Amino acid sequence: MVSPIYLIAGALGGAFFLGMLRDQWRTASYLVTLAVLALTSWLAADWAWALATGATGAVEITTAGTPPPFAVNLRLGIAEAALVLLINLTGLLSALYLRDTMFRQGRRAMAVLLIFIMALCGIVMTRDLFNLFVFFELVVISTGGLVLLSRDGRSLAAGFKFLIASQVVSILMLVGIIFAYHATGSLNLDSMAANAAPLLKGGALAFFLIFIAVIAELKVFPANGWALDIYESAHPAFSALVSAGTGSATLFAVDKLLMIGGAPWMTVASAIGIVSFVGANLFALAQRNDRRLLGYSSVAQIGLVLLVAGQKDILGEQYLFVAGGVLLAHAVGKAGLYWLSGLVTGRDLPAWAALRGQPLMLFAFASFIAVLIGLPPFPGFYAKWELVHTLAGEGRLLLLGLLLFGALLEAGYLFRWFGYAIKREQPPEPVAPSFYKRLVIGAAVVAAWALAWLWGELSPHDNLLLATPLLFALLFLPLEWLPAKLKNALAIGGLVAWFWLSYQAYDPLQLIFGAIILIGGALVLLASFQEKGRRLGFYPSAMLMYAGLAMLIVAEDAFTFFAAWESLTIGSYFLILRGRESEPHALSYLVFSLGGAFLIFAGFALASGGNPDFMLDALQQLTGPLVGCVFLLLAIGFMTKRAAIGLHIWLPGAHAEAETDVSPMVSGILLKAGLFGLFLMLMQLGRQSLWGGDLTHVLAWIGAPLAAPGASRPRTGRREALLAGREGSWVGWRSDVVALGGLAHLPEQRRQPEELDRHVLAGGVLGSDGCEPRGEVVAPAGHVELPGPHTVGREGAPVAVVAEGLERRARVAPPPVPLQGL
Amino acid sequence: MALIAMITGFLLILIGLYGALSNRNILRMIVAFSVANTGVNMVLVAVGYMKGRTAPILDEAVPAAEAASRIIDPVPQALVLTAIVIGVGVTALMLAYAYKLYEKKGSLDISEHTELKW
Amino acid sequence: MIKRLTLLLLLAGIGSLFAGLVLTYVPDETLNLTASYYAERTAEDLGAANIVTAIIVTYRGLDTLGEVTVLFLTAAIVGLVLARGKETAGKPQRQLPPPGELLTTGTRLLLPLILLFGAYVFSHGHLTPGGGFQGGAILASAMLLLLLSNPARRFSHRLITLVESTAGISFVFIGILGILLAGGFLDNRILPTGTFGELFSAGAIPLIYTLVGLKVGAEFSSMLVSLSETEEL
Amino acid sequence: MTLSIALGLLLALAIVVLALMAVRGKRSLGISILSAGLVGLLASVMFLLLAAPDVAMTEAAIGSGLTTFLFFFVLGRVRRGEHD
Repeated sequence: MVSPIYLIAGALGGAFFLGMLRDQWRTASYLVTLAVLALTSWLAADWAWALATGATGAVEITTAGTPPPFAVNLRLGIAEAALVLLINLTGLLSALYLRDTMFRQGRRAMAVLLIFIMALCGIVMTRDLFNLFVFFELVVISTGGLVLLSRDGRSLAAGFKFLIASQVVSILMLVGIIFAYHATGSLNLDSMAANAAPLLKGGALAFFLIFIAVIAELKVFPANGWALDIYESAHPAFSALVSAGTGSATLFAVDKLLMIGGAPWMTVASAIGIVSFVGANLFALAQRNDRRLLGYSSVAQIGLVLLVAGQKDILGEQYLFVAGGVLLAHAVGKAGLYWLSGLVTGRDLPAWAALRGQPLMLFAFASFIAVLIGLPPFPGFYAKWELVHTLAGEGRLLLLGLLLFGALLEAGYLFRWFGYAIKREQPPEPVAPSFYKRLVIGAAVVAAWALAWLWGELSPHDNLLLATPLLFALLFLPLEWLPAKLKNALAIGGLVAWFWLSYQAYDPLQLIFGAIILIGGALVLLASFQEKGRRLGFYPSAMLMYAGLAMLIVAEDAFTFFAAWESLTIGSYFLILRGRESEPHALSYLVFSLGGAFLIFAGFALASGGNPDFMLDALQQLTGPLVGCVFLLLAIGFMTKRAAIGLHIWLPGAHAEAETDVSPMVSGILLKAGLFGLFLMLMQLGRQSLWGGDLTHVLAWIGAPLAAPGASRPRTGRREALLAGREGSWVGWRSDVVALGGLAHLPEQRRQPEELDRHVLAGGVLGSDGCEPRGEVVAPAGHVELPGPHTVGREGAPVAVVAEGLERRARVAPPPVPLQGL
Repeated sequence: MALIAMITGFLLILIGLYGALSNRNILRMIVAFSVANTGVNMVLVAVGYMKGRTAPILDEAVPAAEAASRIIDPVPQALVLTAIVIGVGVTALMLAYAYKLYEKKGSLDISEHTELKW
Repeated sequence: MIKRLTLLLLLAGIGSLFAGLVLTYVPDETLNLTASYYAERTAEDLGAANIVTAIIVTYRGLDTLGEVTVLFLTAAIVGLVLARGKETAGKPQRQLPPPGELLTTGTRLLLPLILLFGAYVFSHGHLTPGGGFQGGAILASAMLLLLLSNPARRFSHRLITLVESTAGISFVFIGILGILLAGGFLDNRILPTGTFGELFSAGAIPLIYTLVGLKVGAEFSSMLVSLSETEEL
Repeated sequence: MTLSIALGLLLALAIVVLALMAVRGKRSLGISILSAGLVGLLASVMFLLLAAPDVAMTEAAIGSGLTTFLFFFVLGRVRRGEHD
């Protein structure tokens, strides 16, 4: 194996060699730059592979032939190798992206870029404190130089302010270093960690100075005004490098310092991290300029990784998995979005509608946003799952809440941006036609999906990317060029085949919902045959929703349940977004659903008490006051999807604007997910009371009154709106009143699904099959008066009548296609 | 002696930072920063000083054998050397920026260049 | 007014930090862990008389490599910044007053002396105080004298950057030689450490420091030349 | 021993006064650059007192000499424009 020192020596040799070439030989110098970056990336990849497969352990590189505390040494473990690989690849891709700027600037700019990448690798690998300072200075100076690459006049002012701030930081750091040296007697990080007692007791001030200097270098929230000028005015490829490269390298430096600092400094780091995460996301909501928004998002993500670094002690050996997942997701997503912003000429958010003409770039945009937020197949999802459970296990609920709140904000402003790109009118300026830039963006997309697969393999849960329903949905992406009719047939075939393959394994509850979702879905899709053309984007999103639903009903453990829940949310969001002016409604749907999803996430985390692979059936064994909270969280979460009263704001709008065949999907099938969740919860948790009130009564009352406003206040004019209003009421009234009232009446101990079918009011569910609201009512429940609290108590009429109705139904209709009778 | 130098160094840093962050003229800010840099260098050397010992150069006066008891701590000096050169590097870069800012805007007042808001 | 207040607040905070450091500072009586190692081992291991130079060039050689790169970067960026200026501004050439008689003859006399002194400083780095950086600065001051005496004089950028790059590459090459021949990257024992106190002793230290001196001198002069070329913009 | 302390105190006083001159806005730019250079020079004398000859040379040659020249060079370019 080639010694990793060539990562530094090679890049330096290359930079100095560029000085030798004549200024006119621009292509030669550019090729030398690319060759050096390719070589260092290959070397980093070679080491990363060797370390990942355990061929070698972490390797120490000593310089000057003397052992570490007396000379500078570098270390290359799996974390360092992964980061160095990330930095070098981003550098290579940015160099490709900056081709024309590099040619204009000449070989000096190329040398500065090479040294910038080398310095970042130095920060990651060095184990010496003063060496870290020298590499930081190198990064500051080369950033100052590279910011000049962009033609934006403001870059000069931004670069100058950046230099001033870095100068103040370097003064503080130097003072801190010398006093830390005085306290511990050595400059080597490992020997400092070994006898950290004098440093943390006497020299705490010195360590404080170093720590604050490196944190300020990170550009965390309150102290980041000058960094955002750089993000906004510098060349996008360079901002990608700064946010992905410098961010990760500096975070790793903070991690090394925390190794010395110990527990008190970890709480400081996570406090700064969470403030930066939530604060920057809040500010990002108000941004109009795309690069400034990305700048805020970078600051927020760096804050998040700082939070993870602060939880290193409780994360234990999962630390690399979680920190790596969040950091790599941030780096790839952010770099991709910056490169994408290089294509779009307009700088305000709606200008990204220009991407609509390029389906591939739109897919890249969607993937980068999904990577950043951490949606199911991507590494961020696995990482957040482990992180939230560890936080819940340690009882750090405030951190957990703030983390989820920040993530919701981030999803909000990123998907609002995506909504602009889909819905706003296309600006006149076309997207830049350069092939290089598309190549670079393509590489970033491939990297994102490769990371998704890798983190799936690494995670203790099963790999989401290989779940057949999700794979089937993703299959429709490459098939987008097929005509709509063919895709429609394929979709219906897939749904029915999946039902046919797995209906034997369903227990009665799953059978009912499976029938509704899969067979009902196939029925609804029948209506889509009359659509002409290719209907770009309809089938992947529809199938993603169905895949989510299909996985939802068979999920045993909380992880798959939640992953399915989020996939169906995203799939349905893309579906609703296709409507005419549905952008605001789709956004409100997404914010409500993701908010509900995060509540469910919090509920599961609380219920699991910190054990990430928590089985749903274990919900039954829950005891103590915790159960009430879990019940409340899960109930609210499921009801947002159910669009129960108070949480139904998105329903009428989404219906009115959605396409004709999407509307029944939303009301008939999507809402059933919420109902399934409620059923599951009630079956597991049964009657629960929190602070005295019997929650199930509350639920029943929420279910019933939906009928009144829904029916009595139909929306003006539009047929779908009218339909939506009545539809909402039918669904709400019958299924909620009858189902929840009945379930609430269930005796104390929970029921197994088999016995349940006699009591469960599937009749209500079957009866309210969303396809044709005017379907004949199953049981004569039409004239049952609203169940006041007094009637529910005793074996009331609604329970007996419909249960008896159900039995007739189950016996008469053969299981495969029970719905035909409707 | 070390304390005198250290206190002077810290005073220089504070004066330098005050000058850099309160002045409007770009060149004055850079001058203040170079003063602060000199201050930092003074602190660095002052930490390495030990009473009654000589410079870390081995010659006839300070033979290698008894070096350990006769010389002061050489490490801070090595760090200072690097710090001085880095300080000069950054100052030269700032001067180039100042020249370009002046050429673009015709004035050396930092407030005119704050187009980018919070 | 608030800006001034926040600034004073910040400075008060930093000032109290520094006060805390000064008050708790107690000078060591004996050399600490690393310093005592250097004091005892430099003479036999590296054979260098000036321990500070030994630390700079060999023990903490990576820092010096980084530092030389800092200067390389600064020279490149100053060139980049001022080169950008060339295409844009085309102001008329300013008529410069002719240099005084004293200055020209003085330069002709002093120039070789300064160059010789600079060469002495960076070649004896491992024996007497001084070394690459100081020698390089002296070379640059010689270049400066030339510029002052004849501002219109044009220097060939090619030569300066060539010297700078060859010095840089050979420095990295010696570092790599360190891995192949001796203990590790930048190890100076690739050459015999010779007798203590001689000119050709301490292995590769004098060689490295000469290269550093040439490189620093070239970089500073390229910066000065770039700055002076803004003259006729 | 007291001689070096007395010299040190004197130097320290001179350096702080010069630093204040370099920073105060009322002085003309040339004077403040010159006083910053002098601060560097006196600092190199202070380094000699602190038994650090290497650093003294570097500070003298680069820290005060070259930096002051760079300042005057750029000041010359800028002075042509508006008078500060």
